[in-house]
Amino acid sequence: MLVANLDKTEKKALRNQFGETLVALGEENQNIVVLDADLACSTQTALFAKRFPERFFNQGIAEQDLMNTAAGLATTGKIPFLSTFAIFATGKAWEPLRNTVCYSHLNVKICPTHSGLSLGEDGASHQSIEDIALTRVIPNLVVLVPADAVETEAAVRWAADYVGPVYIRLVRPNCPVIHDTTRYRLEPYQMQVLRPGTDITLVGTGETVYHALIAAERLATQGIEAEVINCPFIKPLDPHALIESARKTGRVLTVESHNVIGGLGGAVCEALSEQLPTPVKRLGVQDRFGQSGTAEALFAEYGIDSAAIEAAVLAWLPQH
Amino acid sequence: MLVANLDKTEKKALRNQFGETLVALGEENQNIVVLDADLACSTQTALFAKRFPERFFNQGIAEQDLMNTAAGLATTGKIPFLSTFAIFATGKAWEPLRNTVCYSHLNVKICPTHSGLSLGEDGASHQSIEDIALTRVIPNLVVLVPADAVETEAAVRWAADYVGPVYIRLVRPNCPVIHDTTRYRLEPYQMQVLRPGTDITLVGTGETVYHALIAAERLATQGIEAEVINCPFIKPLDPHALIESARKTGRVLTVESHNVIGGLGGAVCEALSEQLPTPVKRLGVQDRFGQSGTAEALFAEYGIDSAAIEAAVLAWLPQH
Amino acid sequence: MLPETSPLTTTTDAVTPHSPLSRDALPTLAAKLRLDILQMIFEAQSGHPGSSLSCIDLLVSLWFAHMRHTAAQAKWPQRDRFVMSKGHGAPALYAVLMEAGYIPKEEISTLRKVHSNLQGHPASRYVAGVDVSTGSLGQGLSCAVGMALGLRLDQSPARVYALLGDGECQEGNTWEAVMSAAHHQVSRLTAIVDRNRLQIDGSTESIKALGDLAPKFEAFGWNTLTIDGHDFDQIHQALMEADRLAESSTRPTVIIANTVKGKGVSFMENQAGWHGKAPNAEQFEQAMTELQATYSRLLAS
Amino acid sequence: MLPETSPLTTTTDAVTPHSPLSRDALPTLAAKLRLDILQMIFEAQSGHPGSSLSCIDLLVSLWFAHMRHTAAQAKWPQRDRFVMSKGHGAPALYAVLMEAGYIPKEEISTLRKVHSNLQGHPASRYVAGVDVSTGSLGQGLSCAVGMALGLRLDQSPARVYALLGDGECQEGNTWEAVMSAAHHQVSRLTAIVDRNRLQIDGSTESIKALGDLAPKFEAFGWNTLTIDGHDFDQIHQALMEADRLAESSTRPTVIIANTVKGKGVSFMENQAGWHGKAPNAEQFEQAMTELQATYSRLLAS
Ligand SMILES: Cc1ncc(C[n+]2csc(CCOP(=O)(O)OP(=O)(O)O)c2C)c(N)n1
Ligand SMILES: Cc1ncc(C[n+]2csc(CCOP(=O)(O)OP(=O)(O)O)c2C)c(N)n1
Ligand SMILES: [Mg+2]
Ligand SMILES: [Mg+2]
Repeated sequence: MLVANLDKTEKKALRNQFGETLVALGEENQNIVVLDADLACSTQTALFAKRFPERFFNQGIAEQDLMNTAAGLATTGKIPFLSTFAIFATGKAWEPLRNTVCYSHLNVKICPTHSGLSLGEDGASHQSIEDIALTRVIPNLVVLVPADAVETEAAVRWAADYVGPVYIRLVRPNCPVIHDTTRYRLEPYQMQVLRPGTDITLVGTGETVYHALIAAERLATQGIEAEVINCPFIKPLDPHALIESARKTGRVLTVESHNVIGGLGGAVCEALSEQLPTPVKRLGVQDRFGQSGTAEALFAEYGIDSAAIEAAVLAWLPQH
Repeated sequence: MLVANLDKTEKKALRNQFGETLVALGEENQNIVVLDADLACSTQTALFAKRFPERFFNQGIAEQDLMNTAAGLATTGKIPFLSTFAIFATGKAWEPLRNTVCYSHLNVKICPTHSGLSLGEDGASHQSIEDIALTRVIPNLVVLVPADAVETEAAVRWAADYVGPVYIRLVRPNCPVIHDTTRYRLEPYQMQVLRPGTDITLVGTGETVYHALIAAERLATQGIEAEVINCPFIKPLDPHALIESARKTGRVLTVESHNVIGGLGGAVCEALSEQLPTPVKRLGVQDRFGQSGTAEALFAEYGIDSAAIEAAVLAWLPQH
Repeated sequence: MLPETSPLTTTTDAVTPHSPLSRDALPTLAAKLRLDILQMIFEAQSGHPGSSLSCIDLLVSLWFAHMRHTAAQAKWPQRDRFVMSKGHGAPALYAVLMEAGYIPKEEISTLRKVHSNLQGHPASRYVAGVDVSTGSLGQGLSCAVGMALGLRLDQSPARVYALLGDGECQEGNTWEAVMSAAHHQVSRLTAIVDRNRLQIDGSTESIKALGDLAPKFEAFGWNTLTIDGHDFDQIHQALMEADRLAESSTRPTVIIANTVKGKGVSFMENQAGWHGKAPNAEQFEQAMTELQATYSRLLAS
Repeated sequence: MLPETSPLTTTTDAVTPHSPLSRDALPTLAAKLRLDILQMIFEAQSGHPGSSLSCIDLLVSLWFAHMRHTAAQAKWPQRDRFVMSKGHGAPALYAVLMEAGYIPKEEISTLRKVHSNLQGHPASRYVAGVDVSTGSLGQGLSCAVGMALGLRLDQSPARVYALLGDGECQEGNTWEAVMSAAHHQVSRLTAIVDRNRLQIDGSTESIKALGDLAPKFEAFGWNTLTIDGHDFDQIHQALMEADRLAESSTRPTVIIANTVKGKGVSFMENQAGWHGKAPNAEQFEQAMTELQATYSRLLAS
């Protein structure tokens, strides 16, 4: 399912893929409408706006209004996709998302871009390191975190078909394409083993999946076989693959561009504690705020890039 | 530390205790100011408003404004306590809480009442079953969930002394007083073993602590010794007592008036997975919305009252 | 709970909307529904009598004389839409929906009980006739704008109504929506503000003064009409005028309806304390006696 | 990061506030700080030039001619307060704070870099002179009201200023605060709206029309003044007038400052595209040439 050569794979921004897929969906389905809150040029919903101006609504800098307008549109049979930065979609509009969209089980797709640390230079106020926790706790909401452009397209298309609220967490930078387009298929609610291994299980979601894969390659040269699992569906989550892997390796390391509290690491700990208690270490933002910097600098500073993953594995595993 | 006879202990509403403690603090410290958002009669900040009208600000039905006004007051050296229902404090004002109060590390105390299912008849739209997850994930924020009026008073007083943002989760109904006032002391960041046991560890927070204690009493008559742990500090959390208990019992059951995702159960799973992987089951709202009903009816319906705890333990433990 | 249906459910059957009641029938019906409201809240021993009595005349006018809709086809695409933005007025809405056939009458005694469809605040998953759940204030007007935008895309003639509390106009989201509606020129949207001058903690003017609401909406680009929200003629005329304005102007219209919180029950009128409190048996009896007297008088006239 | 200090830090030393610059010095200083702004953003290759250039004349007038404050005692309790509600204008604020001695000049090249104090948006934990972190739009005016309430409790004569973007006036929280300020009669609060008629995706009027802002604030009970936000005389007079109104009326005052986004750099002026984009080397050179020319001309005159 993976591309042949990870080191040399092309890069594509998930937000660009998102914008393009929206346009394609717009062609296919008259009911697709798109909303933004004065960030259309950043989130790439501007592509849809250009192609289908009458089905695009820029609600200005008003995120509660954004969410509730989408809710209203959904009641008339439209399929609203909305975007803005993740911190605003989930933070400023949490209550409309919860009480209006999810409680009413409305067919709204919340697809913010610029989640996590890789938003970069804008700094802490704009870096959502909490949105997985914020969305995972809402009943009725499906939470998806695509790892690359291929998965992004599949996720957006899947969300368009699924009836009900879906959250898709996207990021700003160009991300290496890890999935082979021709062989890739989205498996709803499943985790996928992207690379088999026996010594430790690395679980990533979104951007960190690539870093986990690279770390695994480097570890392999040191005689450590890390199994790498991709977790695109944070909720609902069928932990089958995780449990099988943990049974084999006995150690799980989670990696996320998110607070280590309540996010992917939290979901993994909850699943394992219930079904197969296993030692887990969580890489991610260690409960502090983000800061300005390039995506790369921040992934290093906050210890979630491939080097940090490699180091964490080496520190954890018994000496060879 | 516990009262002598749990069955016959008096009841007191945490929100009433909150209101009274605010008045006492207001007498002691001129810098205490209080804010509400048109729920002062429910949250009991009305007591403070009556006594210190010039230091009370009713911001009307405007929760973002409530949070940010408190932030502004804090920058002038005031110690703002704000209240409203938990769903609005954390849901409508999440982003101001995060970006303005916590990122600036302002000395604001967020003390909503009416959290969880026991809010009762108003139903799902008003029942906050997510606020532990929503607050636990914010850096710099201390999260406290008092189990009774005694702990509420201590928590509010502790928050007044602590410099920085504190979230105190309170509830609407009259709650049995479980702590003996004369012997009780708040132990910052610690969990307390309220009842020793060897067969299973029950961890509660807030209202559910009482139910866990009652369940433990009933289980004892059936030959099962449950250790009961109170977790008033959700964050920061020193899991020492939990780890010791889990080492002894090998089984942990968490109980919360909150979604089982990302709350107390999540915090416990994260701590144990890291330090001592142990089987955990989580009682709480099983990722669905609340509904209207009395507090008692809802605790039964959602499986978090003493009977449900007892049943869960009996179902889990090997037959005697 | 209702079975899951697609919002796109359409029908090939001809739909006959509910035929409007005559002007004369409205006060009598409103008087009757006031009895239902009290009944519901008393049996639940919980709920918002003041808020419900304040808006029932407006709801009756809308649902029985003005809106095109039918319980036989609750999801009829051409139906006029209604958003109960002040969701805590649920008993008033439930009384209307029962009368209009959306909710079985026998559910009247289930308000706010476990497993009931009559949730404390109107929930779309539980009750036909409710398109979007409300309860958290400030959100309904944005939802209504979204509905109007969706209907306009479909070239539907349907109108959209939203009922807001006056205290609810303190919510920022309300003003986001006010700005949005004007910008999008959704002239088929009519907002009605239940201007009873009370919120939970006291008078709106003492808590966070709203002052004159009409100039605020005007400054934001709306048509405004101010009426007595208990005068059925004025309500009717305002709704007709809103219809005219929907075609003759590009602006949305707000009806500021001056009302009396607790209207119809002497001891509840204009009392913040009756915002959200159930009467005890004695109070209930007195309230019912008063309401019954009004109802009988209207029936007889 | 700054060391943790209590907001109550007081001092027994006499505090001498920064002495105001003369009217004539202001345009020159603003021209100089425009160079700093461009420098910072170019070195960072990230940041908001249009937004910063739009408000620098207002900031210079406030911080160097009007506000009572001193970098020597950043937490002086009697200081006037300033909230940069449009936090993305951070480079303008940083240029001012550097000039005023709150931030060491050598930090100019650290904007938006890891471990820098010059975060993308002003953060109170990192920079003296910033009382509350901003960046998320819509929140600053409420904070400013809170400050004004706190200062009034302390019977402080300090004034509070908040600078808002015009697009920021689409945020509901802004209107919550507008209503709140009027209700609480915090007349020592002055809001300044940087009315450059642009937001990220285009003109404010095309995205979500703000129309005339003054009547909106008036309808909400504010004094309003409308000026050219690049005319130092008008800015000065408006700030003086706001001072007078603070004592003669019970209303807060808003200054609607008509501005040009990107002001001072020809190719950035009135271009939404320069809202938040760093110039490349060539553009930077052109911009600096233009700004330097203005600065030299003013220095000479
Ligand atoms: C966002 C939000 N905040 C607070 C509440 C609690 N609440 C319920 S009703 C009410 C007062 C409403 O007053 P108003 O809008 O004037 O309605 P009325 O009952 O007077 O018609 C409040 C504050 C709520 N439901 N939603
Ligand atoms: C709540 C929120 N939503 C969105 C953004 C992203 N954003 C940053 S600047 C901006 C446009 C601001 O326009 P305006 O207020 O007119 O400021 P200007 O730069 O024109 O002075 C937006 C939407 C934000 N910072 N905060
Ligand atoms: Mg009212
Ligand atoms: Mg602007």
